[in-house]
Amino acid sequence: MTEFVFYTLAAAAVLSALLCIVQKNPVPSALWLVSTMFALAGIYVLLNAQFIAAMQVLVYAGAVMVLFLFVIMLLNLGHASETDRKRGPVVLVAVLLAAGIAAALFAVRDTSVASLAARVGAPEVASSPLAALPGAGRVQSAEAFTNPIASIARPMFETYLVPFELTSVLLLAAAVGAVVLAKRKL
Amino acid sequence: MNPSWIWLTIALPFIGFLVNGALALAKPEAKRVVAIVGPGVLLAAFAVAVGIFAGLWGNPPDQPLVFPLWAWIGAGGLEINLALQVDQLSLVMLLVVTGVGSLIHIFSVGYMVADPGFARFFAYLNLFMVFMLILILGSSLPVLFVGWEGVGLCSYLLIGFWYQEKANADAGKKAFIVNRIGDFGALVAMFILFWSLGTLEFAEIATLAPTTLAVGGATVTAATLFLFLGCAGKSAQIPLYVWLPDAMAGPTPVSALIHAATMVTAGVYLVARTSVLFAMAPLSSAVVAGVGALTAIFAATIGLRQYDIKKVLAYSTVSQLGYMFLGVGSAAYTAGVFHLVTHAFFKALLFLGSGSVIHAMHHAYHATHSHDDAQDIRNMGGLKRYLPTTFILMLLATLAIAGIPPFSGFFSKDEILASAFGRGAEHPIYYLFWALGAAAALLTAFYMMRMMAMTFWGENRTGATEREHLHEAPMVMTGPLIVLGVLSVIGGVINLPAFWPTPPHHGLERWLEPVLAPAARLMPVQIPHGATEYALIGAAILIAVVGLVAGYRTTLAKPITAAQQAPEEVGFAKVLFHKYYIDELYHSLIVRPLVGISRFVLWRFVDQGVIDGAGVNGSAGLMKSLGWLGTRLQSGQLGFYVIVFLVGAVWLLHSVIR
Amino acid sequence: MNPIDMRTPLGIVTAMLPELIVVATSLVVLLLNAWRHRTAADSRLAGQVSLVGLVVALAALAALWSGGATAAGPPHMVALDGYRFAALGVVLVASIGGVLLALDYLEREGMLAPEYYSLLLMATAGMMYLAGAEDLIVLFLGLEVMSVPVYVMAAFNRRNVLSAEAGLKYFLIGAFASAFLLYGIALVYGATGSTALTVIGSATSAQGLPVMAGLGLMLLVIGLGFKVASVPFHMWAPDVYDGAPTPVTAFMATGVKAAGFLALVRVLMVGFPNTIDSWQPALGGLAAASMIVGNLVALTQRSIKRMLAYSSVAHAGYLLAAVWAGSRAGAAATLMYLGSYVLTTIATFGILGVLGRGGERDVTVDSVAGLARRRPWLAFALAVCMFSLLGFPGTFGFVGKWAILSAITAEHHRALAVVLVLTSLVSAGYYLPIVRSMYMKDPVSEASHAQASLPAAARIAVAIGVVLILVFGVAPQPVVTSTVETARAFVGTGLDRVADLRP
Amino acid sequence: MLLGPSLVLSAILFSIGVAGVMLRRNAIILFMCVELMLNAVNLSFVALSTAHGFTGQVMVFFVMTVAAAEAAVGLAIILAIFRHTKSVDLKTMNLLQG
Repeated sequence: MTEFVFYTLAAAAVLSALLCIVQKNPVPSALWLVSTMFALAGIYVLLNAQFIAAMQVLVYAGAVMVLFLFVIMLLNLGHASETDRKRGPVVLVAVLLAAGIAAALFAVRDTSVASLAARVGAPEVASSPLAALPGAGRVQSAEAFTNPIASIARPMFETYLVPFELTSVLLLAAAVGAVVLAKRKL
Repeated sequence: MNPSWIWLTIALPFIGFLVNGALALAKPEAKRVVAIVGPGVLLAAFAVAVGIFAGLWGNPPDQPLVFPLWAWIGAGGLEINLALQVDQLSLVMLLVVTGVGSLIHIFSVGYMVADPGFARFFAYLNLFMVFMLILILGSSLPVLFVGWEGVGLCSYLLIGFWYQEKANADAGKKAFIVNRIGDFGALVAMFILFWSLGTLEFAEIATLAPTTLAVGGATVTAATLFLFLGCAGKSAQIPLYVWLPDAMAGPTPVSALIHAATMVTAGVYLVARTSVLFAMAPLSSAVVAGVGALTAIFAATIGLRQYDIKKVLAYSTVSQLGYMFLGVGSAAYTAGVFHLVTHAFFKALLFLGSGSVIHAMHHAYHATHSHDDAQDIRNMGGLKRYLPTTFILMLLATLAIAGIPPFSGFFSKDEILASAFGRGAEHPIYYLFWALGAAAALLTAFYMMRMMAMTFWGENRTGATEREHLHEAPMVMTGPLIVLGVLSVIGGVINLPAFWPTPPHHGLERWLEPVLAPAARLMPVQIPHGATEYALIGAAILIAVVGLVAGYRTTLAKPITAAQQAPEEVGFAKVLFHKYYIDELYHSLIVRPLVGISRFVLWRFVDQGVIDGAGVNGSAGLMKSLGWLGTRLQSGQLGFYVIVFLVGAVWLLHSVIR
Repeated sequence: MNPIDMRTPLGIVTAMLPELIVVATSLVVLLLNAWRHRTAADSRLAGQVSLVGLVVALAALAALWSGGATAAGPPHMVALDGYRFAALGVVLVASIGGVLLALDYLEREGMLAPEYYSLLLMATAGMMYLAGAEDLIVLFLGLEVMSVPVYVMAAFNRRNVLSAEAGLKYFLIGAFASAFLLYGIALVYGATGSTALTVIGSATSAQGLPVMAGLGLMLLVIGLGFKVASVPFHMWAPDVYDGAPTPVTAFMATGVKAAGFLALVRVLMVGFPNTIDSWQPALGGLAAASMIVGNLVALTQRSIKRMLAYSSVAHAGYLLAAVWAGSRAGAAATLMYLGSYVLTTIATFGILGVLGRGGERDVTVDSVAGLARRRPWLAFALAVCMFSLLGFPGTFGFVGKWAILSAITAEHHRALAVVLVLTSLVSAGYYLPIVRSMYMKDPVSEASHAQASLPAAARIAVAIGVVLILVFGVAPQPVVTSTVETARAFVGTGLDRVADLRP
Repeated sequence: MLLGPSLVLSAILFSIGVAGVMLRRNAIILFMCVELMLNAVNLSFVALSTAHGFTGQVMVFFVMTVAAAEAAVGLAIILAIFRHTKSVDLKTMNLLQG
């Protein structure tokens, strides 16, 4: 059952993604991207990442994509353009290169939780002082199932406190930058 | 004087550079100070050199004396220590460079006094001496290379000294490109040596190489061949000689100092310095000797038909450098260095003498506002009446370069040819090199006499009014000429051959023995003795005399027309061919065809077409067109940039999957 | 100084003091902007405050470094070793250069937005995190904190369409490259179970390199290769360097490149030390391609600014060759070469900024003709820079190049060394014509170079740069010793490295 | 169990995004394709966190922040160039070349 849902959602994601890149008009294109994101949110639930799934819908589909649509409307770009989509041999080159990337990345298709666990849990690593290092061990506590938000929040505010604070600088920089560029006059 | 004072010889010109450079920027009109400081520091450096030489004369060191100045870069595998090395070889070079350099500096005071860039000129000249001395005294290849690059830079600055003229700047550029090719060779050689020996100190190379590397092996052969590429660039050998004749665009003292006496001999010095390596690589030695011999004859044939007095001397320099390489390529390192020394004397004299001639011609044309070419020997003639001192001194130098005993050039050239002939017993190819060298000797005598005859004998062709203004140069210019004249005559005394009746015999050879002994053990010098030796000497003298006489007679056989009235150079092909087959064929059966070949085939076609066109400009052009392709791809289209990005990405990703 | 325990808040603050000072300064500047943002004096004040902040950060860094700060426990998020401190030093110098060059430029070109300085400071903080990251998450966020402000800075000249175009191109392809980097982090994380470089290092040492980690590594190389403008990920660089305002170009060409390289060194030396065979061929290929393409295309450029863009691609090639060596000597050489490159590039762009007066794109080899006679000191400074970029003995550039060459040759690999030497010779074909033009040609007209005089701030930057190039060129020993010392951070690899860190 | 297929799906979506970047000239759509690539990577992180714990999910959180920041700046840059050229078509943006 889980697998059936997964493959259905995967097919939906791929189809939406393809439609997103071939649509002439930017508005449907953006909407197909939203559709992909929703499909991915479903897959996140299957992968036991409910909190991330919620964020995906709220932040990505809800906020980021709305910003895109807003700009498209603002600039009055909601119509197909003659020069937007490329034609001719460049399409073939693009497809070949994308296929080349995909072919390389398919090399990890046989990965499973067991094989990864076997590798990472190799005795040399487990017995080394690495076990004491943040993020080294696998979180297998019961908490993960009962309180997923806490299980993300804990590493985020303990182990990954520094990167978390760093994102505040990033958001500030983005805000300042956007304002500087969008101001009418300097 | 204690040899540890050696750093003074570098510091003194450097002070001169700083003072003159500051004056050039701040107070260019202070020519009196410049005239004292510029040559003064050089004379002081020469005095230091003499002092050190005198100190070591009695008890020459067995091992090179190395004086570390400071550890420039010193950590892990990347050590470069700036150290100076005093041994017999560097002392000889030091004396020649500071001595001849001082004379040329003094001469320049008179020659350049009217030039607005007087202070700048001396600043460059002093800076050049600094780098030249670093080159000579450096105790390792990297230090030598610093000097090597530095002299190239100064040469580039000085060739383009009168940068207002485009041709001069172009000449500087050409010198630059060609020297880059040579420098590449030198760098590659340095890396090969560093890989295989782990050191670049000369002293350590000399001890390590014979035990570490195989004689005649690929490593040492490759290293020496690349090293020779560097030498060929700096010392203007085939195929990299093309820059030197063009470099004559600079002021004449520059030609004398850099492009005749000192910098261009750096290649010969480097081969002598690394003689152990060359002695271990018979193939490379043969290449050195072969290229040297070919260059000697090739440049000499071109010299036959030049009309610019400095161009004749330029090709002559290329040819004489070829001799030096023939010497060091025949394992006769002493002979090579010997010829280097005597050549420094007589070629500096010839250049400075030509400077004196040009100076006079220039004044004459200047007085009458004529725009004729002051360097064209067809515009001269009969100058011995107006410039008697210059004439006599240049005649002495001509006899020296032609190889008339007992002038200095005779001994050095004869020793080189004898060594080449001697090596022929082991490798017959050296007989061919000897034959080329002997033929070049004939041509040398011929073209030098031709130049002298057209300049000093016959009717004067300068012009009726201009003639009034021709006069001998001032004492500050003739003084150095006289000193060089004396040296050109007696310079051979430093290394007289065994057959010469009076001692000292083999002075230079015995002096250099501690430095060159390791090489001599690997590849001994073979000088023929007995009848063969005397036959060779007789042949050499005969060749010189025949060349001189033929040069004098054919040149003055019929009147020469001044450059203005001379047939146009452009349509020369037809004109030349007519003269060549009908008029002159029976005048001279040997020389005239060579003239045609040299002019048409060698100079026009090989020199200007193949080497300039395909070599220098061609390789630069190829790089440019590849680069142009790059700019075309840089279309400004982001989509294309992404495609290039992805090509790289796909390549990298697939490289780890397999 | 006692060992710093990175698991305590005080430890984190101490270890990241320079970064925190820079961030704090950017906030101060931002606050200052809130009510002083109208006149040229306001903009200048913001710049001066930034300068003070950067110098204080440098002082804090010096205190940490000279105190010999070490980690008490296992390293956490950012490294605590000499190599990071040196890396922060390079980044801060690049940033100070960026401020000094901008002080007068912004005023002159009418870009009176003091936000420039807070963006620059935030980008600097990003670079510092990127260059010192010991965890891939910090690396990624540092990269983004660096990039986002730089995208804006490239497009900062709002009146100029070229600046906007440069910003857009940089942004689009930069975001594209970030996705590759991120994919790489995901795969490395998947293969090793961690984002901490030390853990990754011990995992790859213990188990070799599974395909997943190999792919991840290559994706990381692609992402960082983009930031340092290595061929074939370089195509954006000429256009963006060309179109961006000159002080921004200087900042990008120095800070971004330096941070990218220092991160690359740490990722490879700490994360993949024992699988050197897996990344050497790739890096060697990128290095050779960058050296060849950058130098050849630079030959054909007339505009000096664009020529410098291609030359920076070539310098990325030299640096990649140093990283390729995969040894401590290589890491030291990277640092040393970056030092020389940063000083030289800042000085060069500083001079270019005053030669162009708003039209830096129009400064060509011909238009600097005769500069030596009108402005002898300016010409001298530019000549020194050109010689240093060329790697002429007696300049810092030579010392750096020599260090790289000796690092490569120590690995007994000749092809890369030969390519480096050959392409360096080719580079003489575009650096020296500038010197020749300045010293051996007449000025185009009586009026040329009349305007070319360095404002005080840029003069300080250029003077310090040129003096250091010459001083370190003549007496490089202190630099050599200290960079070799910092590279001891990479003593030991993989498991034993972690064992070394055991409290 | 779903790890392998998820990674494959992630690779496919990433490549579709890559293809989109090559096939389109509208700057906004190009940027949307980059967002698609980021989403694909997020899928990898989430899938891998089933094996390694919550670090992967934390990372996704950070990526979302980055995507939001990039979107703000990117769209502002697009607005800035639109003011000059009245277009977001990359075909016209080749003033810088050579």
